[in-house]
Amino acid sequence: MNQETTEESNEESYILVWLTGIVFLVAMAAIFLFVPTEQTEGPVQRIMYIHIPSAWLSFFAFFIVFICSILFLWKKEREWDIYAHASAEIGVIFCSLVLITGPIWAKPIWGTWWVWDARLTSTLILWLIYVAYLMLRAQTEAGSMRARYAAVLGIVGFLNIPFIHFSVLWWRTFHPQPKVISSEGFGKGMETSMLVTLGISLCAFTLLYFLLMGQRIRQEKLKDEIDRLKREQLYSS
Amino acid sequence: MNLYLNQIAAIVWKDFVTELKTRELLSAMFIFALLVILIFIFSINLSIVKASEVGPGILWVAFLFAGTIGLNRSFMLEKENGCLMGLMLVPADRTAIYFGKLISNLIFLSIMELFILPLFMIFFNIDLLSHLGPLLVVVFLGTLGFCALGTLLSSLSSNLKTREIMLPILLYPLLIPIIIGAVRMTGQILDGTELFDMMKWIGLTASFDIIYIGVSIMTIDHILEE
Amino acid sequence: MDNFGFLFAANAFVWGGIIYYVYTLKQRSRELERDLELLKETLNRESR
Amino acid sequence: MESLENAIEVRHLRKAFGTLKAVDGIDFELKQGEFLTVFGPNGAGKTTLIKILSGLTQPSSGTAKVAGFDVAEGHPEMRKEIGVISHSTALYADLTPLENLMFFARMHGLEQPEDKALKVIGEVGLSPRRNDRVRTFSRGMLQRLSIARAILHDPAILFLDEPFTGLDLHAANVLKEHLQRLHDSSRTILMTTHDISCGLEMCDKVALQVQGKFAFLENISDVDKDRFESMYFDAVRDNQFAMGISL
Repeated sequence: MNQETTEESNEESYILVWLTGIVFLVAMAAIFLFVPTEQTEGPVQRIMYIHIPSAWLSFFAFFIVFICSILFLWKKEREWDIYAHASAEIGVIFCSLVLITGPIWAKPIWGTWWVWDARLTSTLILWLIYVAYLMLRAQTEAGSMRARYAAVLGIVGFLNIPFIHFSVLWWRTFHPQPKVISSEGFGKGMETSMLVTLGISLCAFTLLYFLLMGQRIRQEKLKDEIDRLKREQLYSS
Repeated sequence: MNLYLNQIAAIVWKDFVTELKTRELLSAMFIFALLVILIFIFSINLSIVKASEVGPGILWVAFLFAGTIGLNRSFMLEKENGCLMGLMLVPADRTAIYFGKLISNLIFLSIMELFILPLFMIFFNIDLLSHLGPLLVVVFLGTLGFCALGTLLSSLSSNLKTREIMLPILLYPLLIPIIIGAVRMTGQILDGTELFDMMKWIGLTASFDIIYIGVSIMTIDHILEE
Repeated sequence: MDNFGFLFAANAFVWGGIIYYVYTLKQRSRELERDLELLKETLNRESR
Repeated sequence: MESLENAIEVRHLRKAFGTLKAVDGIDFELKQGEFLTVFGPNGAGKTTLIKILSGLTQPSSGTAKVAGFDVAEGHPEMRKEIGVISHSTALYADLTPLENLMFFARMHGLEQPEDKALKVIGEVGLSPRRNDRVRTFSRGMLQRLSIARAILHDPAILFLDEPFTGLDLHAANVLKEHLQRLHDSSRTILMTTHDISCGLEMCDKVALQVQGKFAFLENISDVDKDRFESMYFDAVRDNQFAMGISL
């Protein structure tokens, strides 16, 4: 509506696009040129630099869903509903990528596509929760009911994560822990060059998240605007 | 406070009177649970696997599926004729409605489970009687978690067009911790483990129950709004 | 250590996925913008 | 008792979500014992108005005071003062009228729920069938029973949302009689309806709601019935035209 602000935000989004692009190029260079090949796992270990950032991005996105859901139930403003929706969608997409790259990494290392590893299993459950969230959104009419229900599910779903984590961890405790992402946290037994590369890649994915969020939010607002104009047109005629 | 408890009691009483007249819910849940167990018996070879190893899982799958039917049915009663709206118009706190439905769901499920357990004992040739105390504790903890979350989500899904499908899709992923915990604990009890030796599982399920009852109290206002 | 294929597959999925998502986003945005312009035009014409 | 003089007081009431506006700036007040009929086409936001006033949903902005309570606070005490009748009966189909009303009496925290239930069942003339299942009842009987449910706790304010929908002539007459009796016992009544003759017959004030706003609000003595009718049909036609395009 306001010409000036849209132009300003356009400029900002261009900066973000370029920044994201450049950081991604740097990350690519680091992953494929700079970082040395891991001794035992070979080149396939380079999957880590996209696998972990994807996982980080989806967890972060789900966390944002949680925060926005709380804010929505508190303030009842459509804004927060849009943010939660956009974040959930992006989260599910990157969660899917984690679930795809996980088995591809597991096959050459552990010899099977899928092991009921605690982390992979938790991710699968998380994916199911947020796919259900999106299904709930898709099946209800736009309006305050959909927003409220989705917000409740966004809160309930995120609070489930610690339970999933512990139950799945205790459920299967005997399988081999992957060496690079050991349960003691990132970095144990990792070289500095690997950590740096991972860091750059994490940055790139985080920037990508904000870029996608911006697009997705803008889209929802456009949709709202179209709805408003349609109604206006109907009543004015 | 007295009125609050009275209202909860009234909801439970109403569900019981309805059930005594129609006899639809308990019989449906019981038969369904029985069928689930039978299908599992046919689909696994009990001469290869040990009954006490697969038994707990089958038992809980039966409880879970039958319980879902119960939840769906329980909120369909409230949606028919707009009764839920009627409930929201009485001077009752929304949490009283939640607790009323939670308790009646819990009681119906528990009755169904009490009928299923002896059959389970016979079919799988497992001695439950010697571990009855701990077993009931575990069954109660699991069922409470199921009902706490299930009541919240079925009150939500009852307003959807596709409620029968959406309830399990929403509910099951969230229930996985409870399922894992309950199956593990039941298995360990059948192996003769004492309750004290599985405190971490009991802690997990108990805190699941408490947290989800708490979350439901905080969010039910937003679900029970027209 | 001949597992370049897996590395390639994983990368293909991730980049393919991201690019496809961005593409659909753009497509959808463009559609919405076109709808919006159309609506604004008709509204303007009517009010005149 | 100062606050009770205005049984309902609505100021700049709005209910909107995103770009959807169901109620868009309504102002009115209703003294104790007054009867307001709100006419309006489908989708004008009449039901939403009643839902806000009876505490079923929250307003986005503005205030509404019902029996001295702010509806936004959602105080359960407020619901002791109101009774709602809508096209959904809010009765459990597998229970008998007596059980239904005893249940609602207990939910209202009334003393001697059984006596109260029997009394109102008598008032709506359903005593002979008090022990039959509600499922077997006709639409007219259901509506009578839902009147009984709504007046069970002797509310000072009644909301009726399209009470005549789906009633045959006889049942509609019975409902009108009841409404007249309730009105005579100085209850505040707010009713929404499509039915112009039924609606104009009993009320003290008339409102016309279109697109979430009150296009018209007058005392019945100032209303020219013929002019009102043509105005109403203009509103309905415009609205249907608008809805037709959107579908």
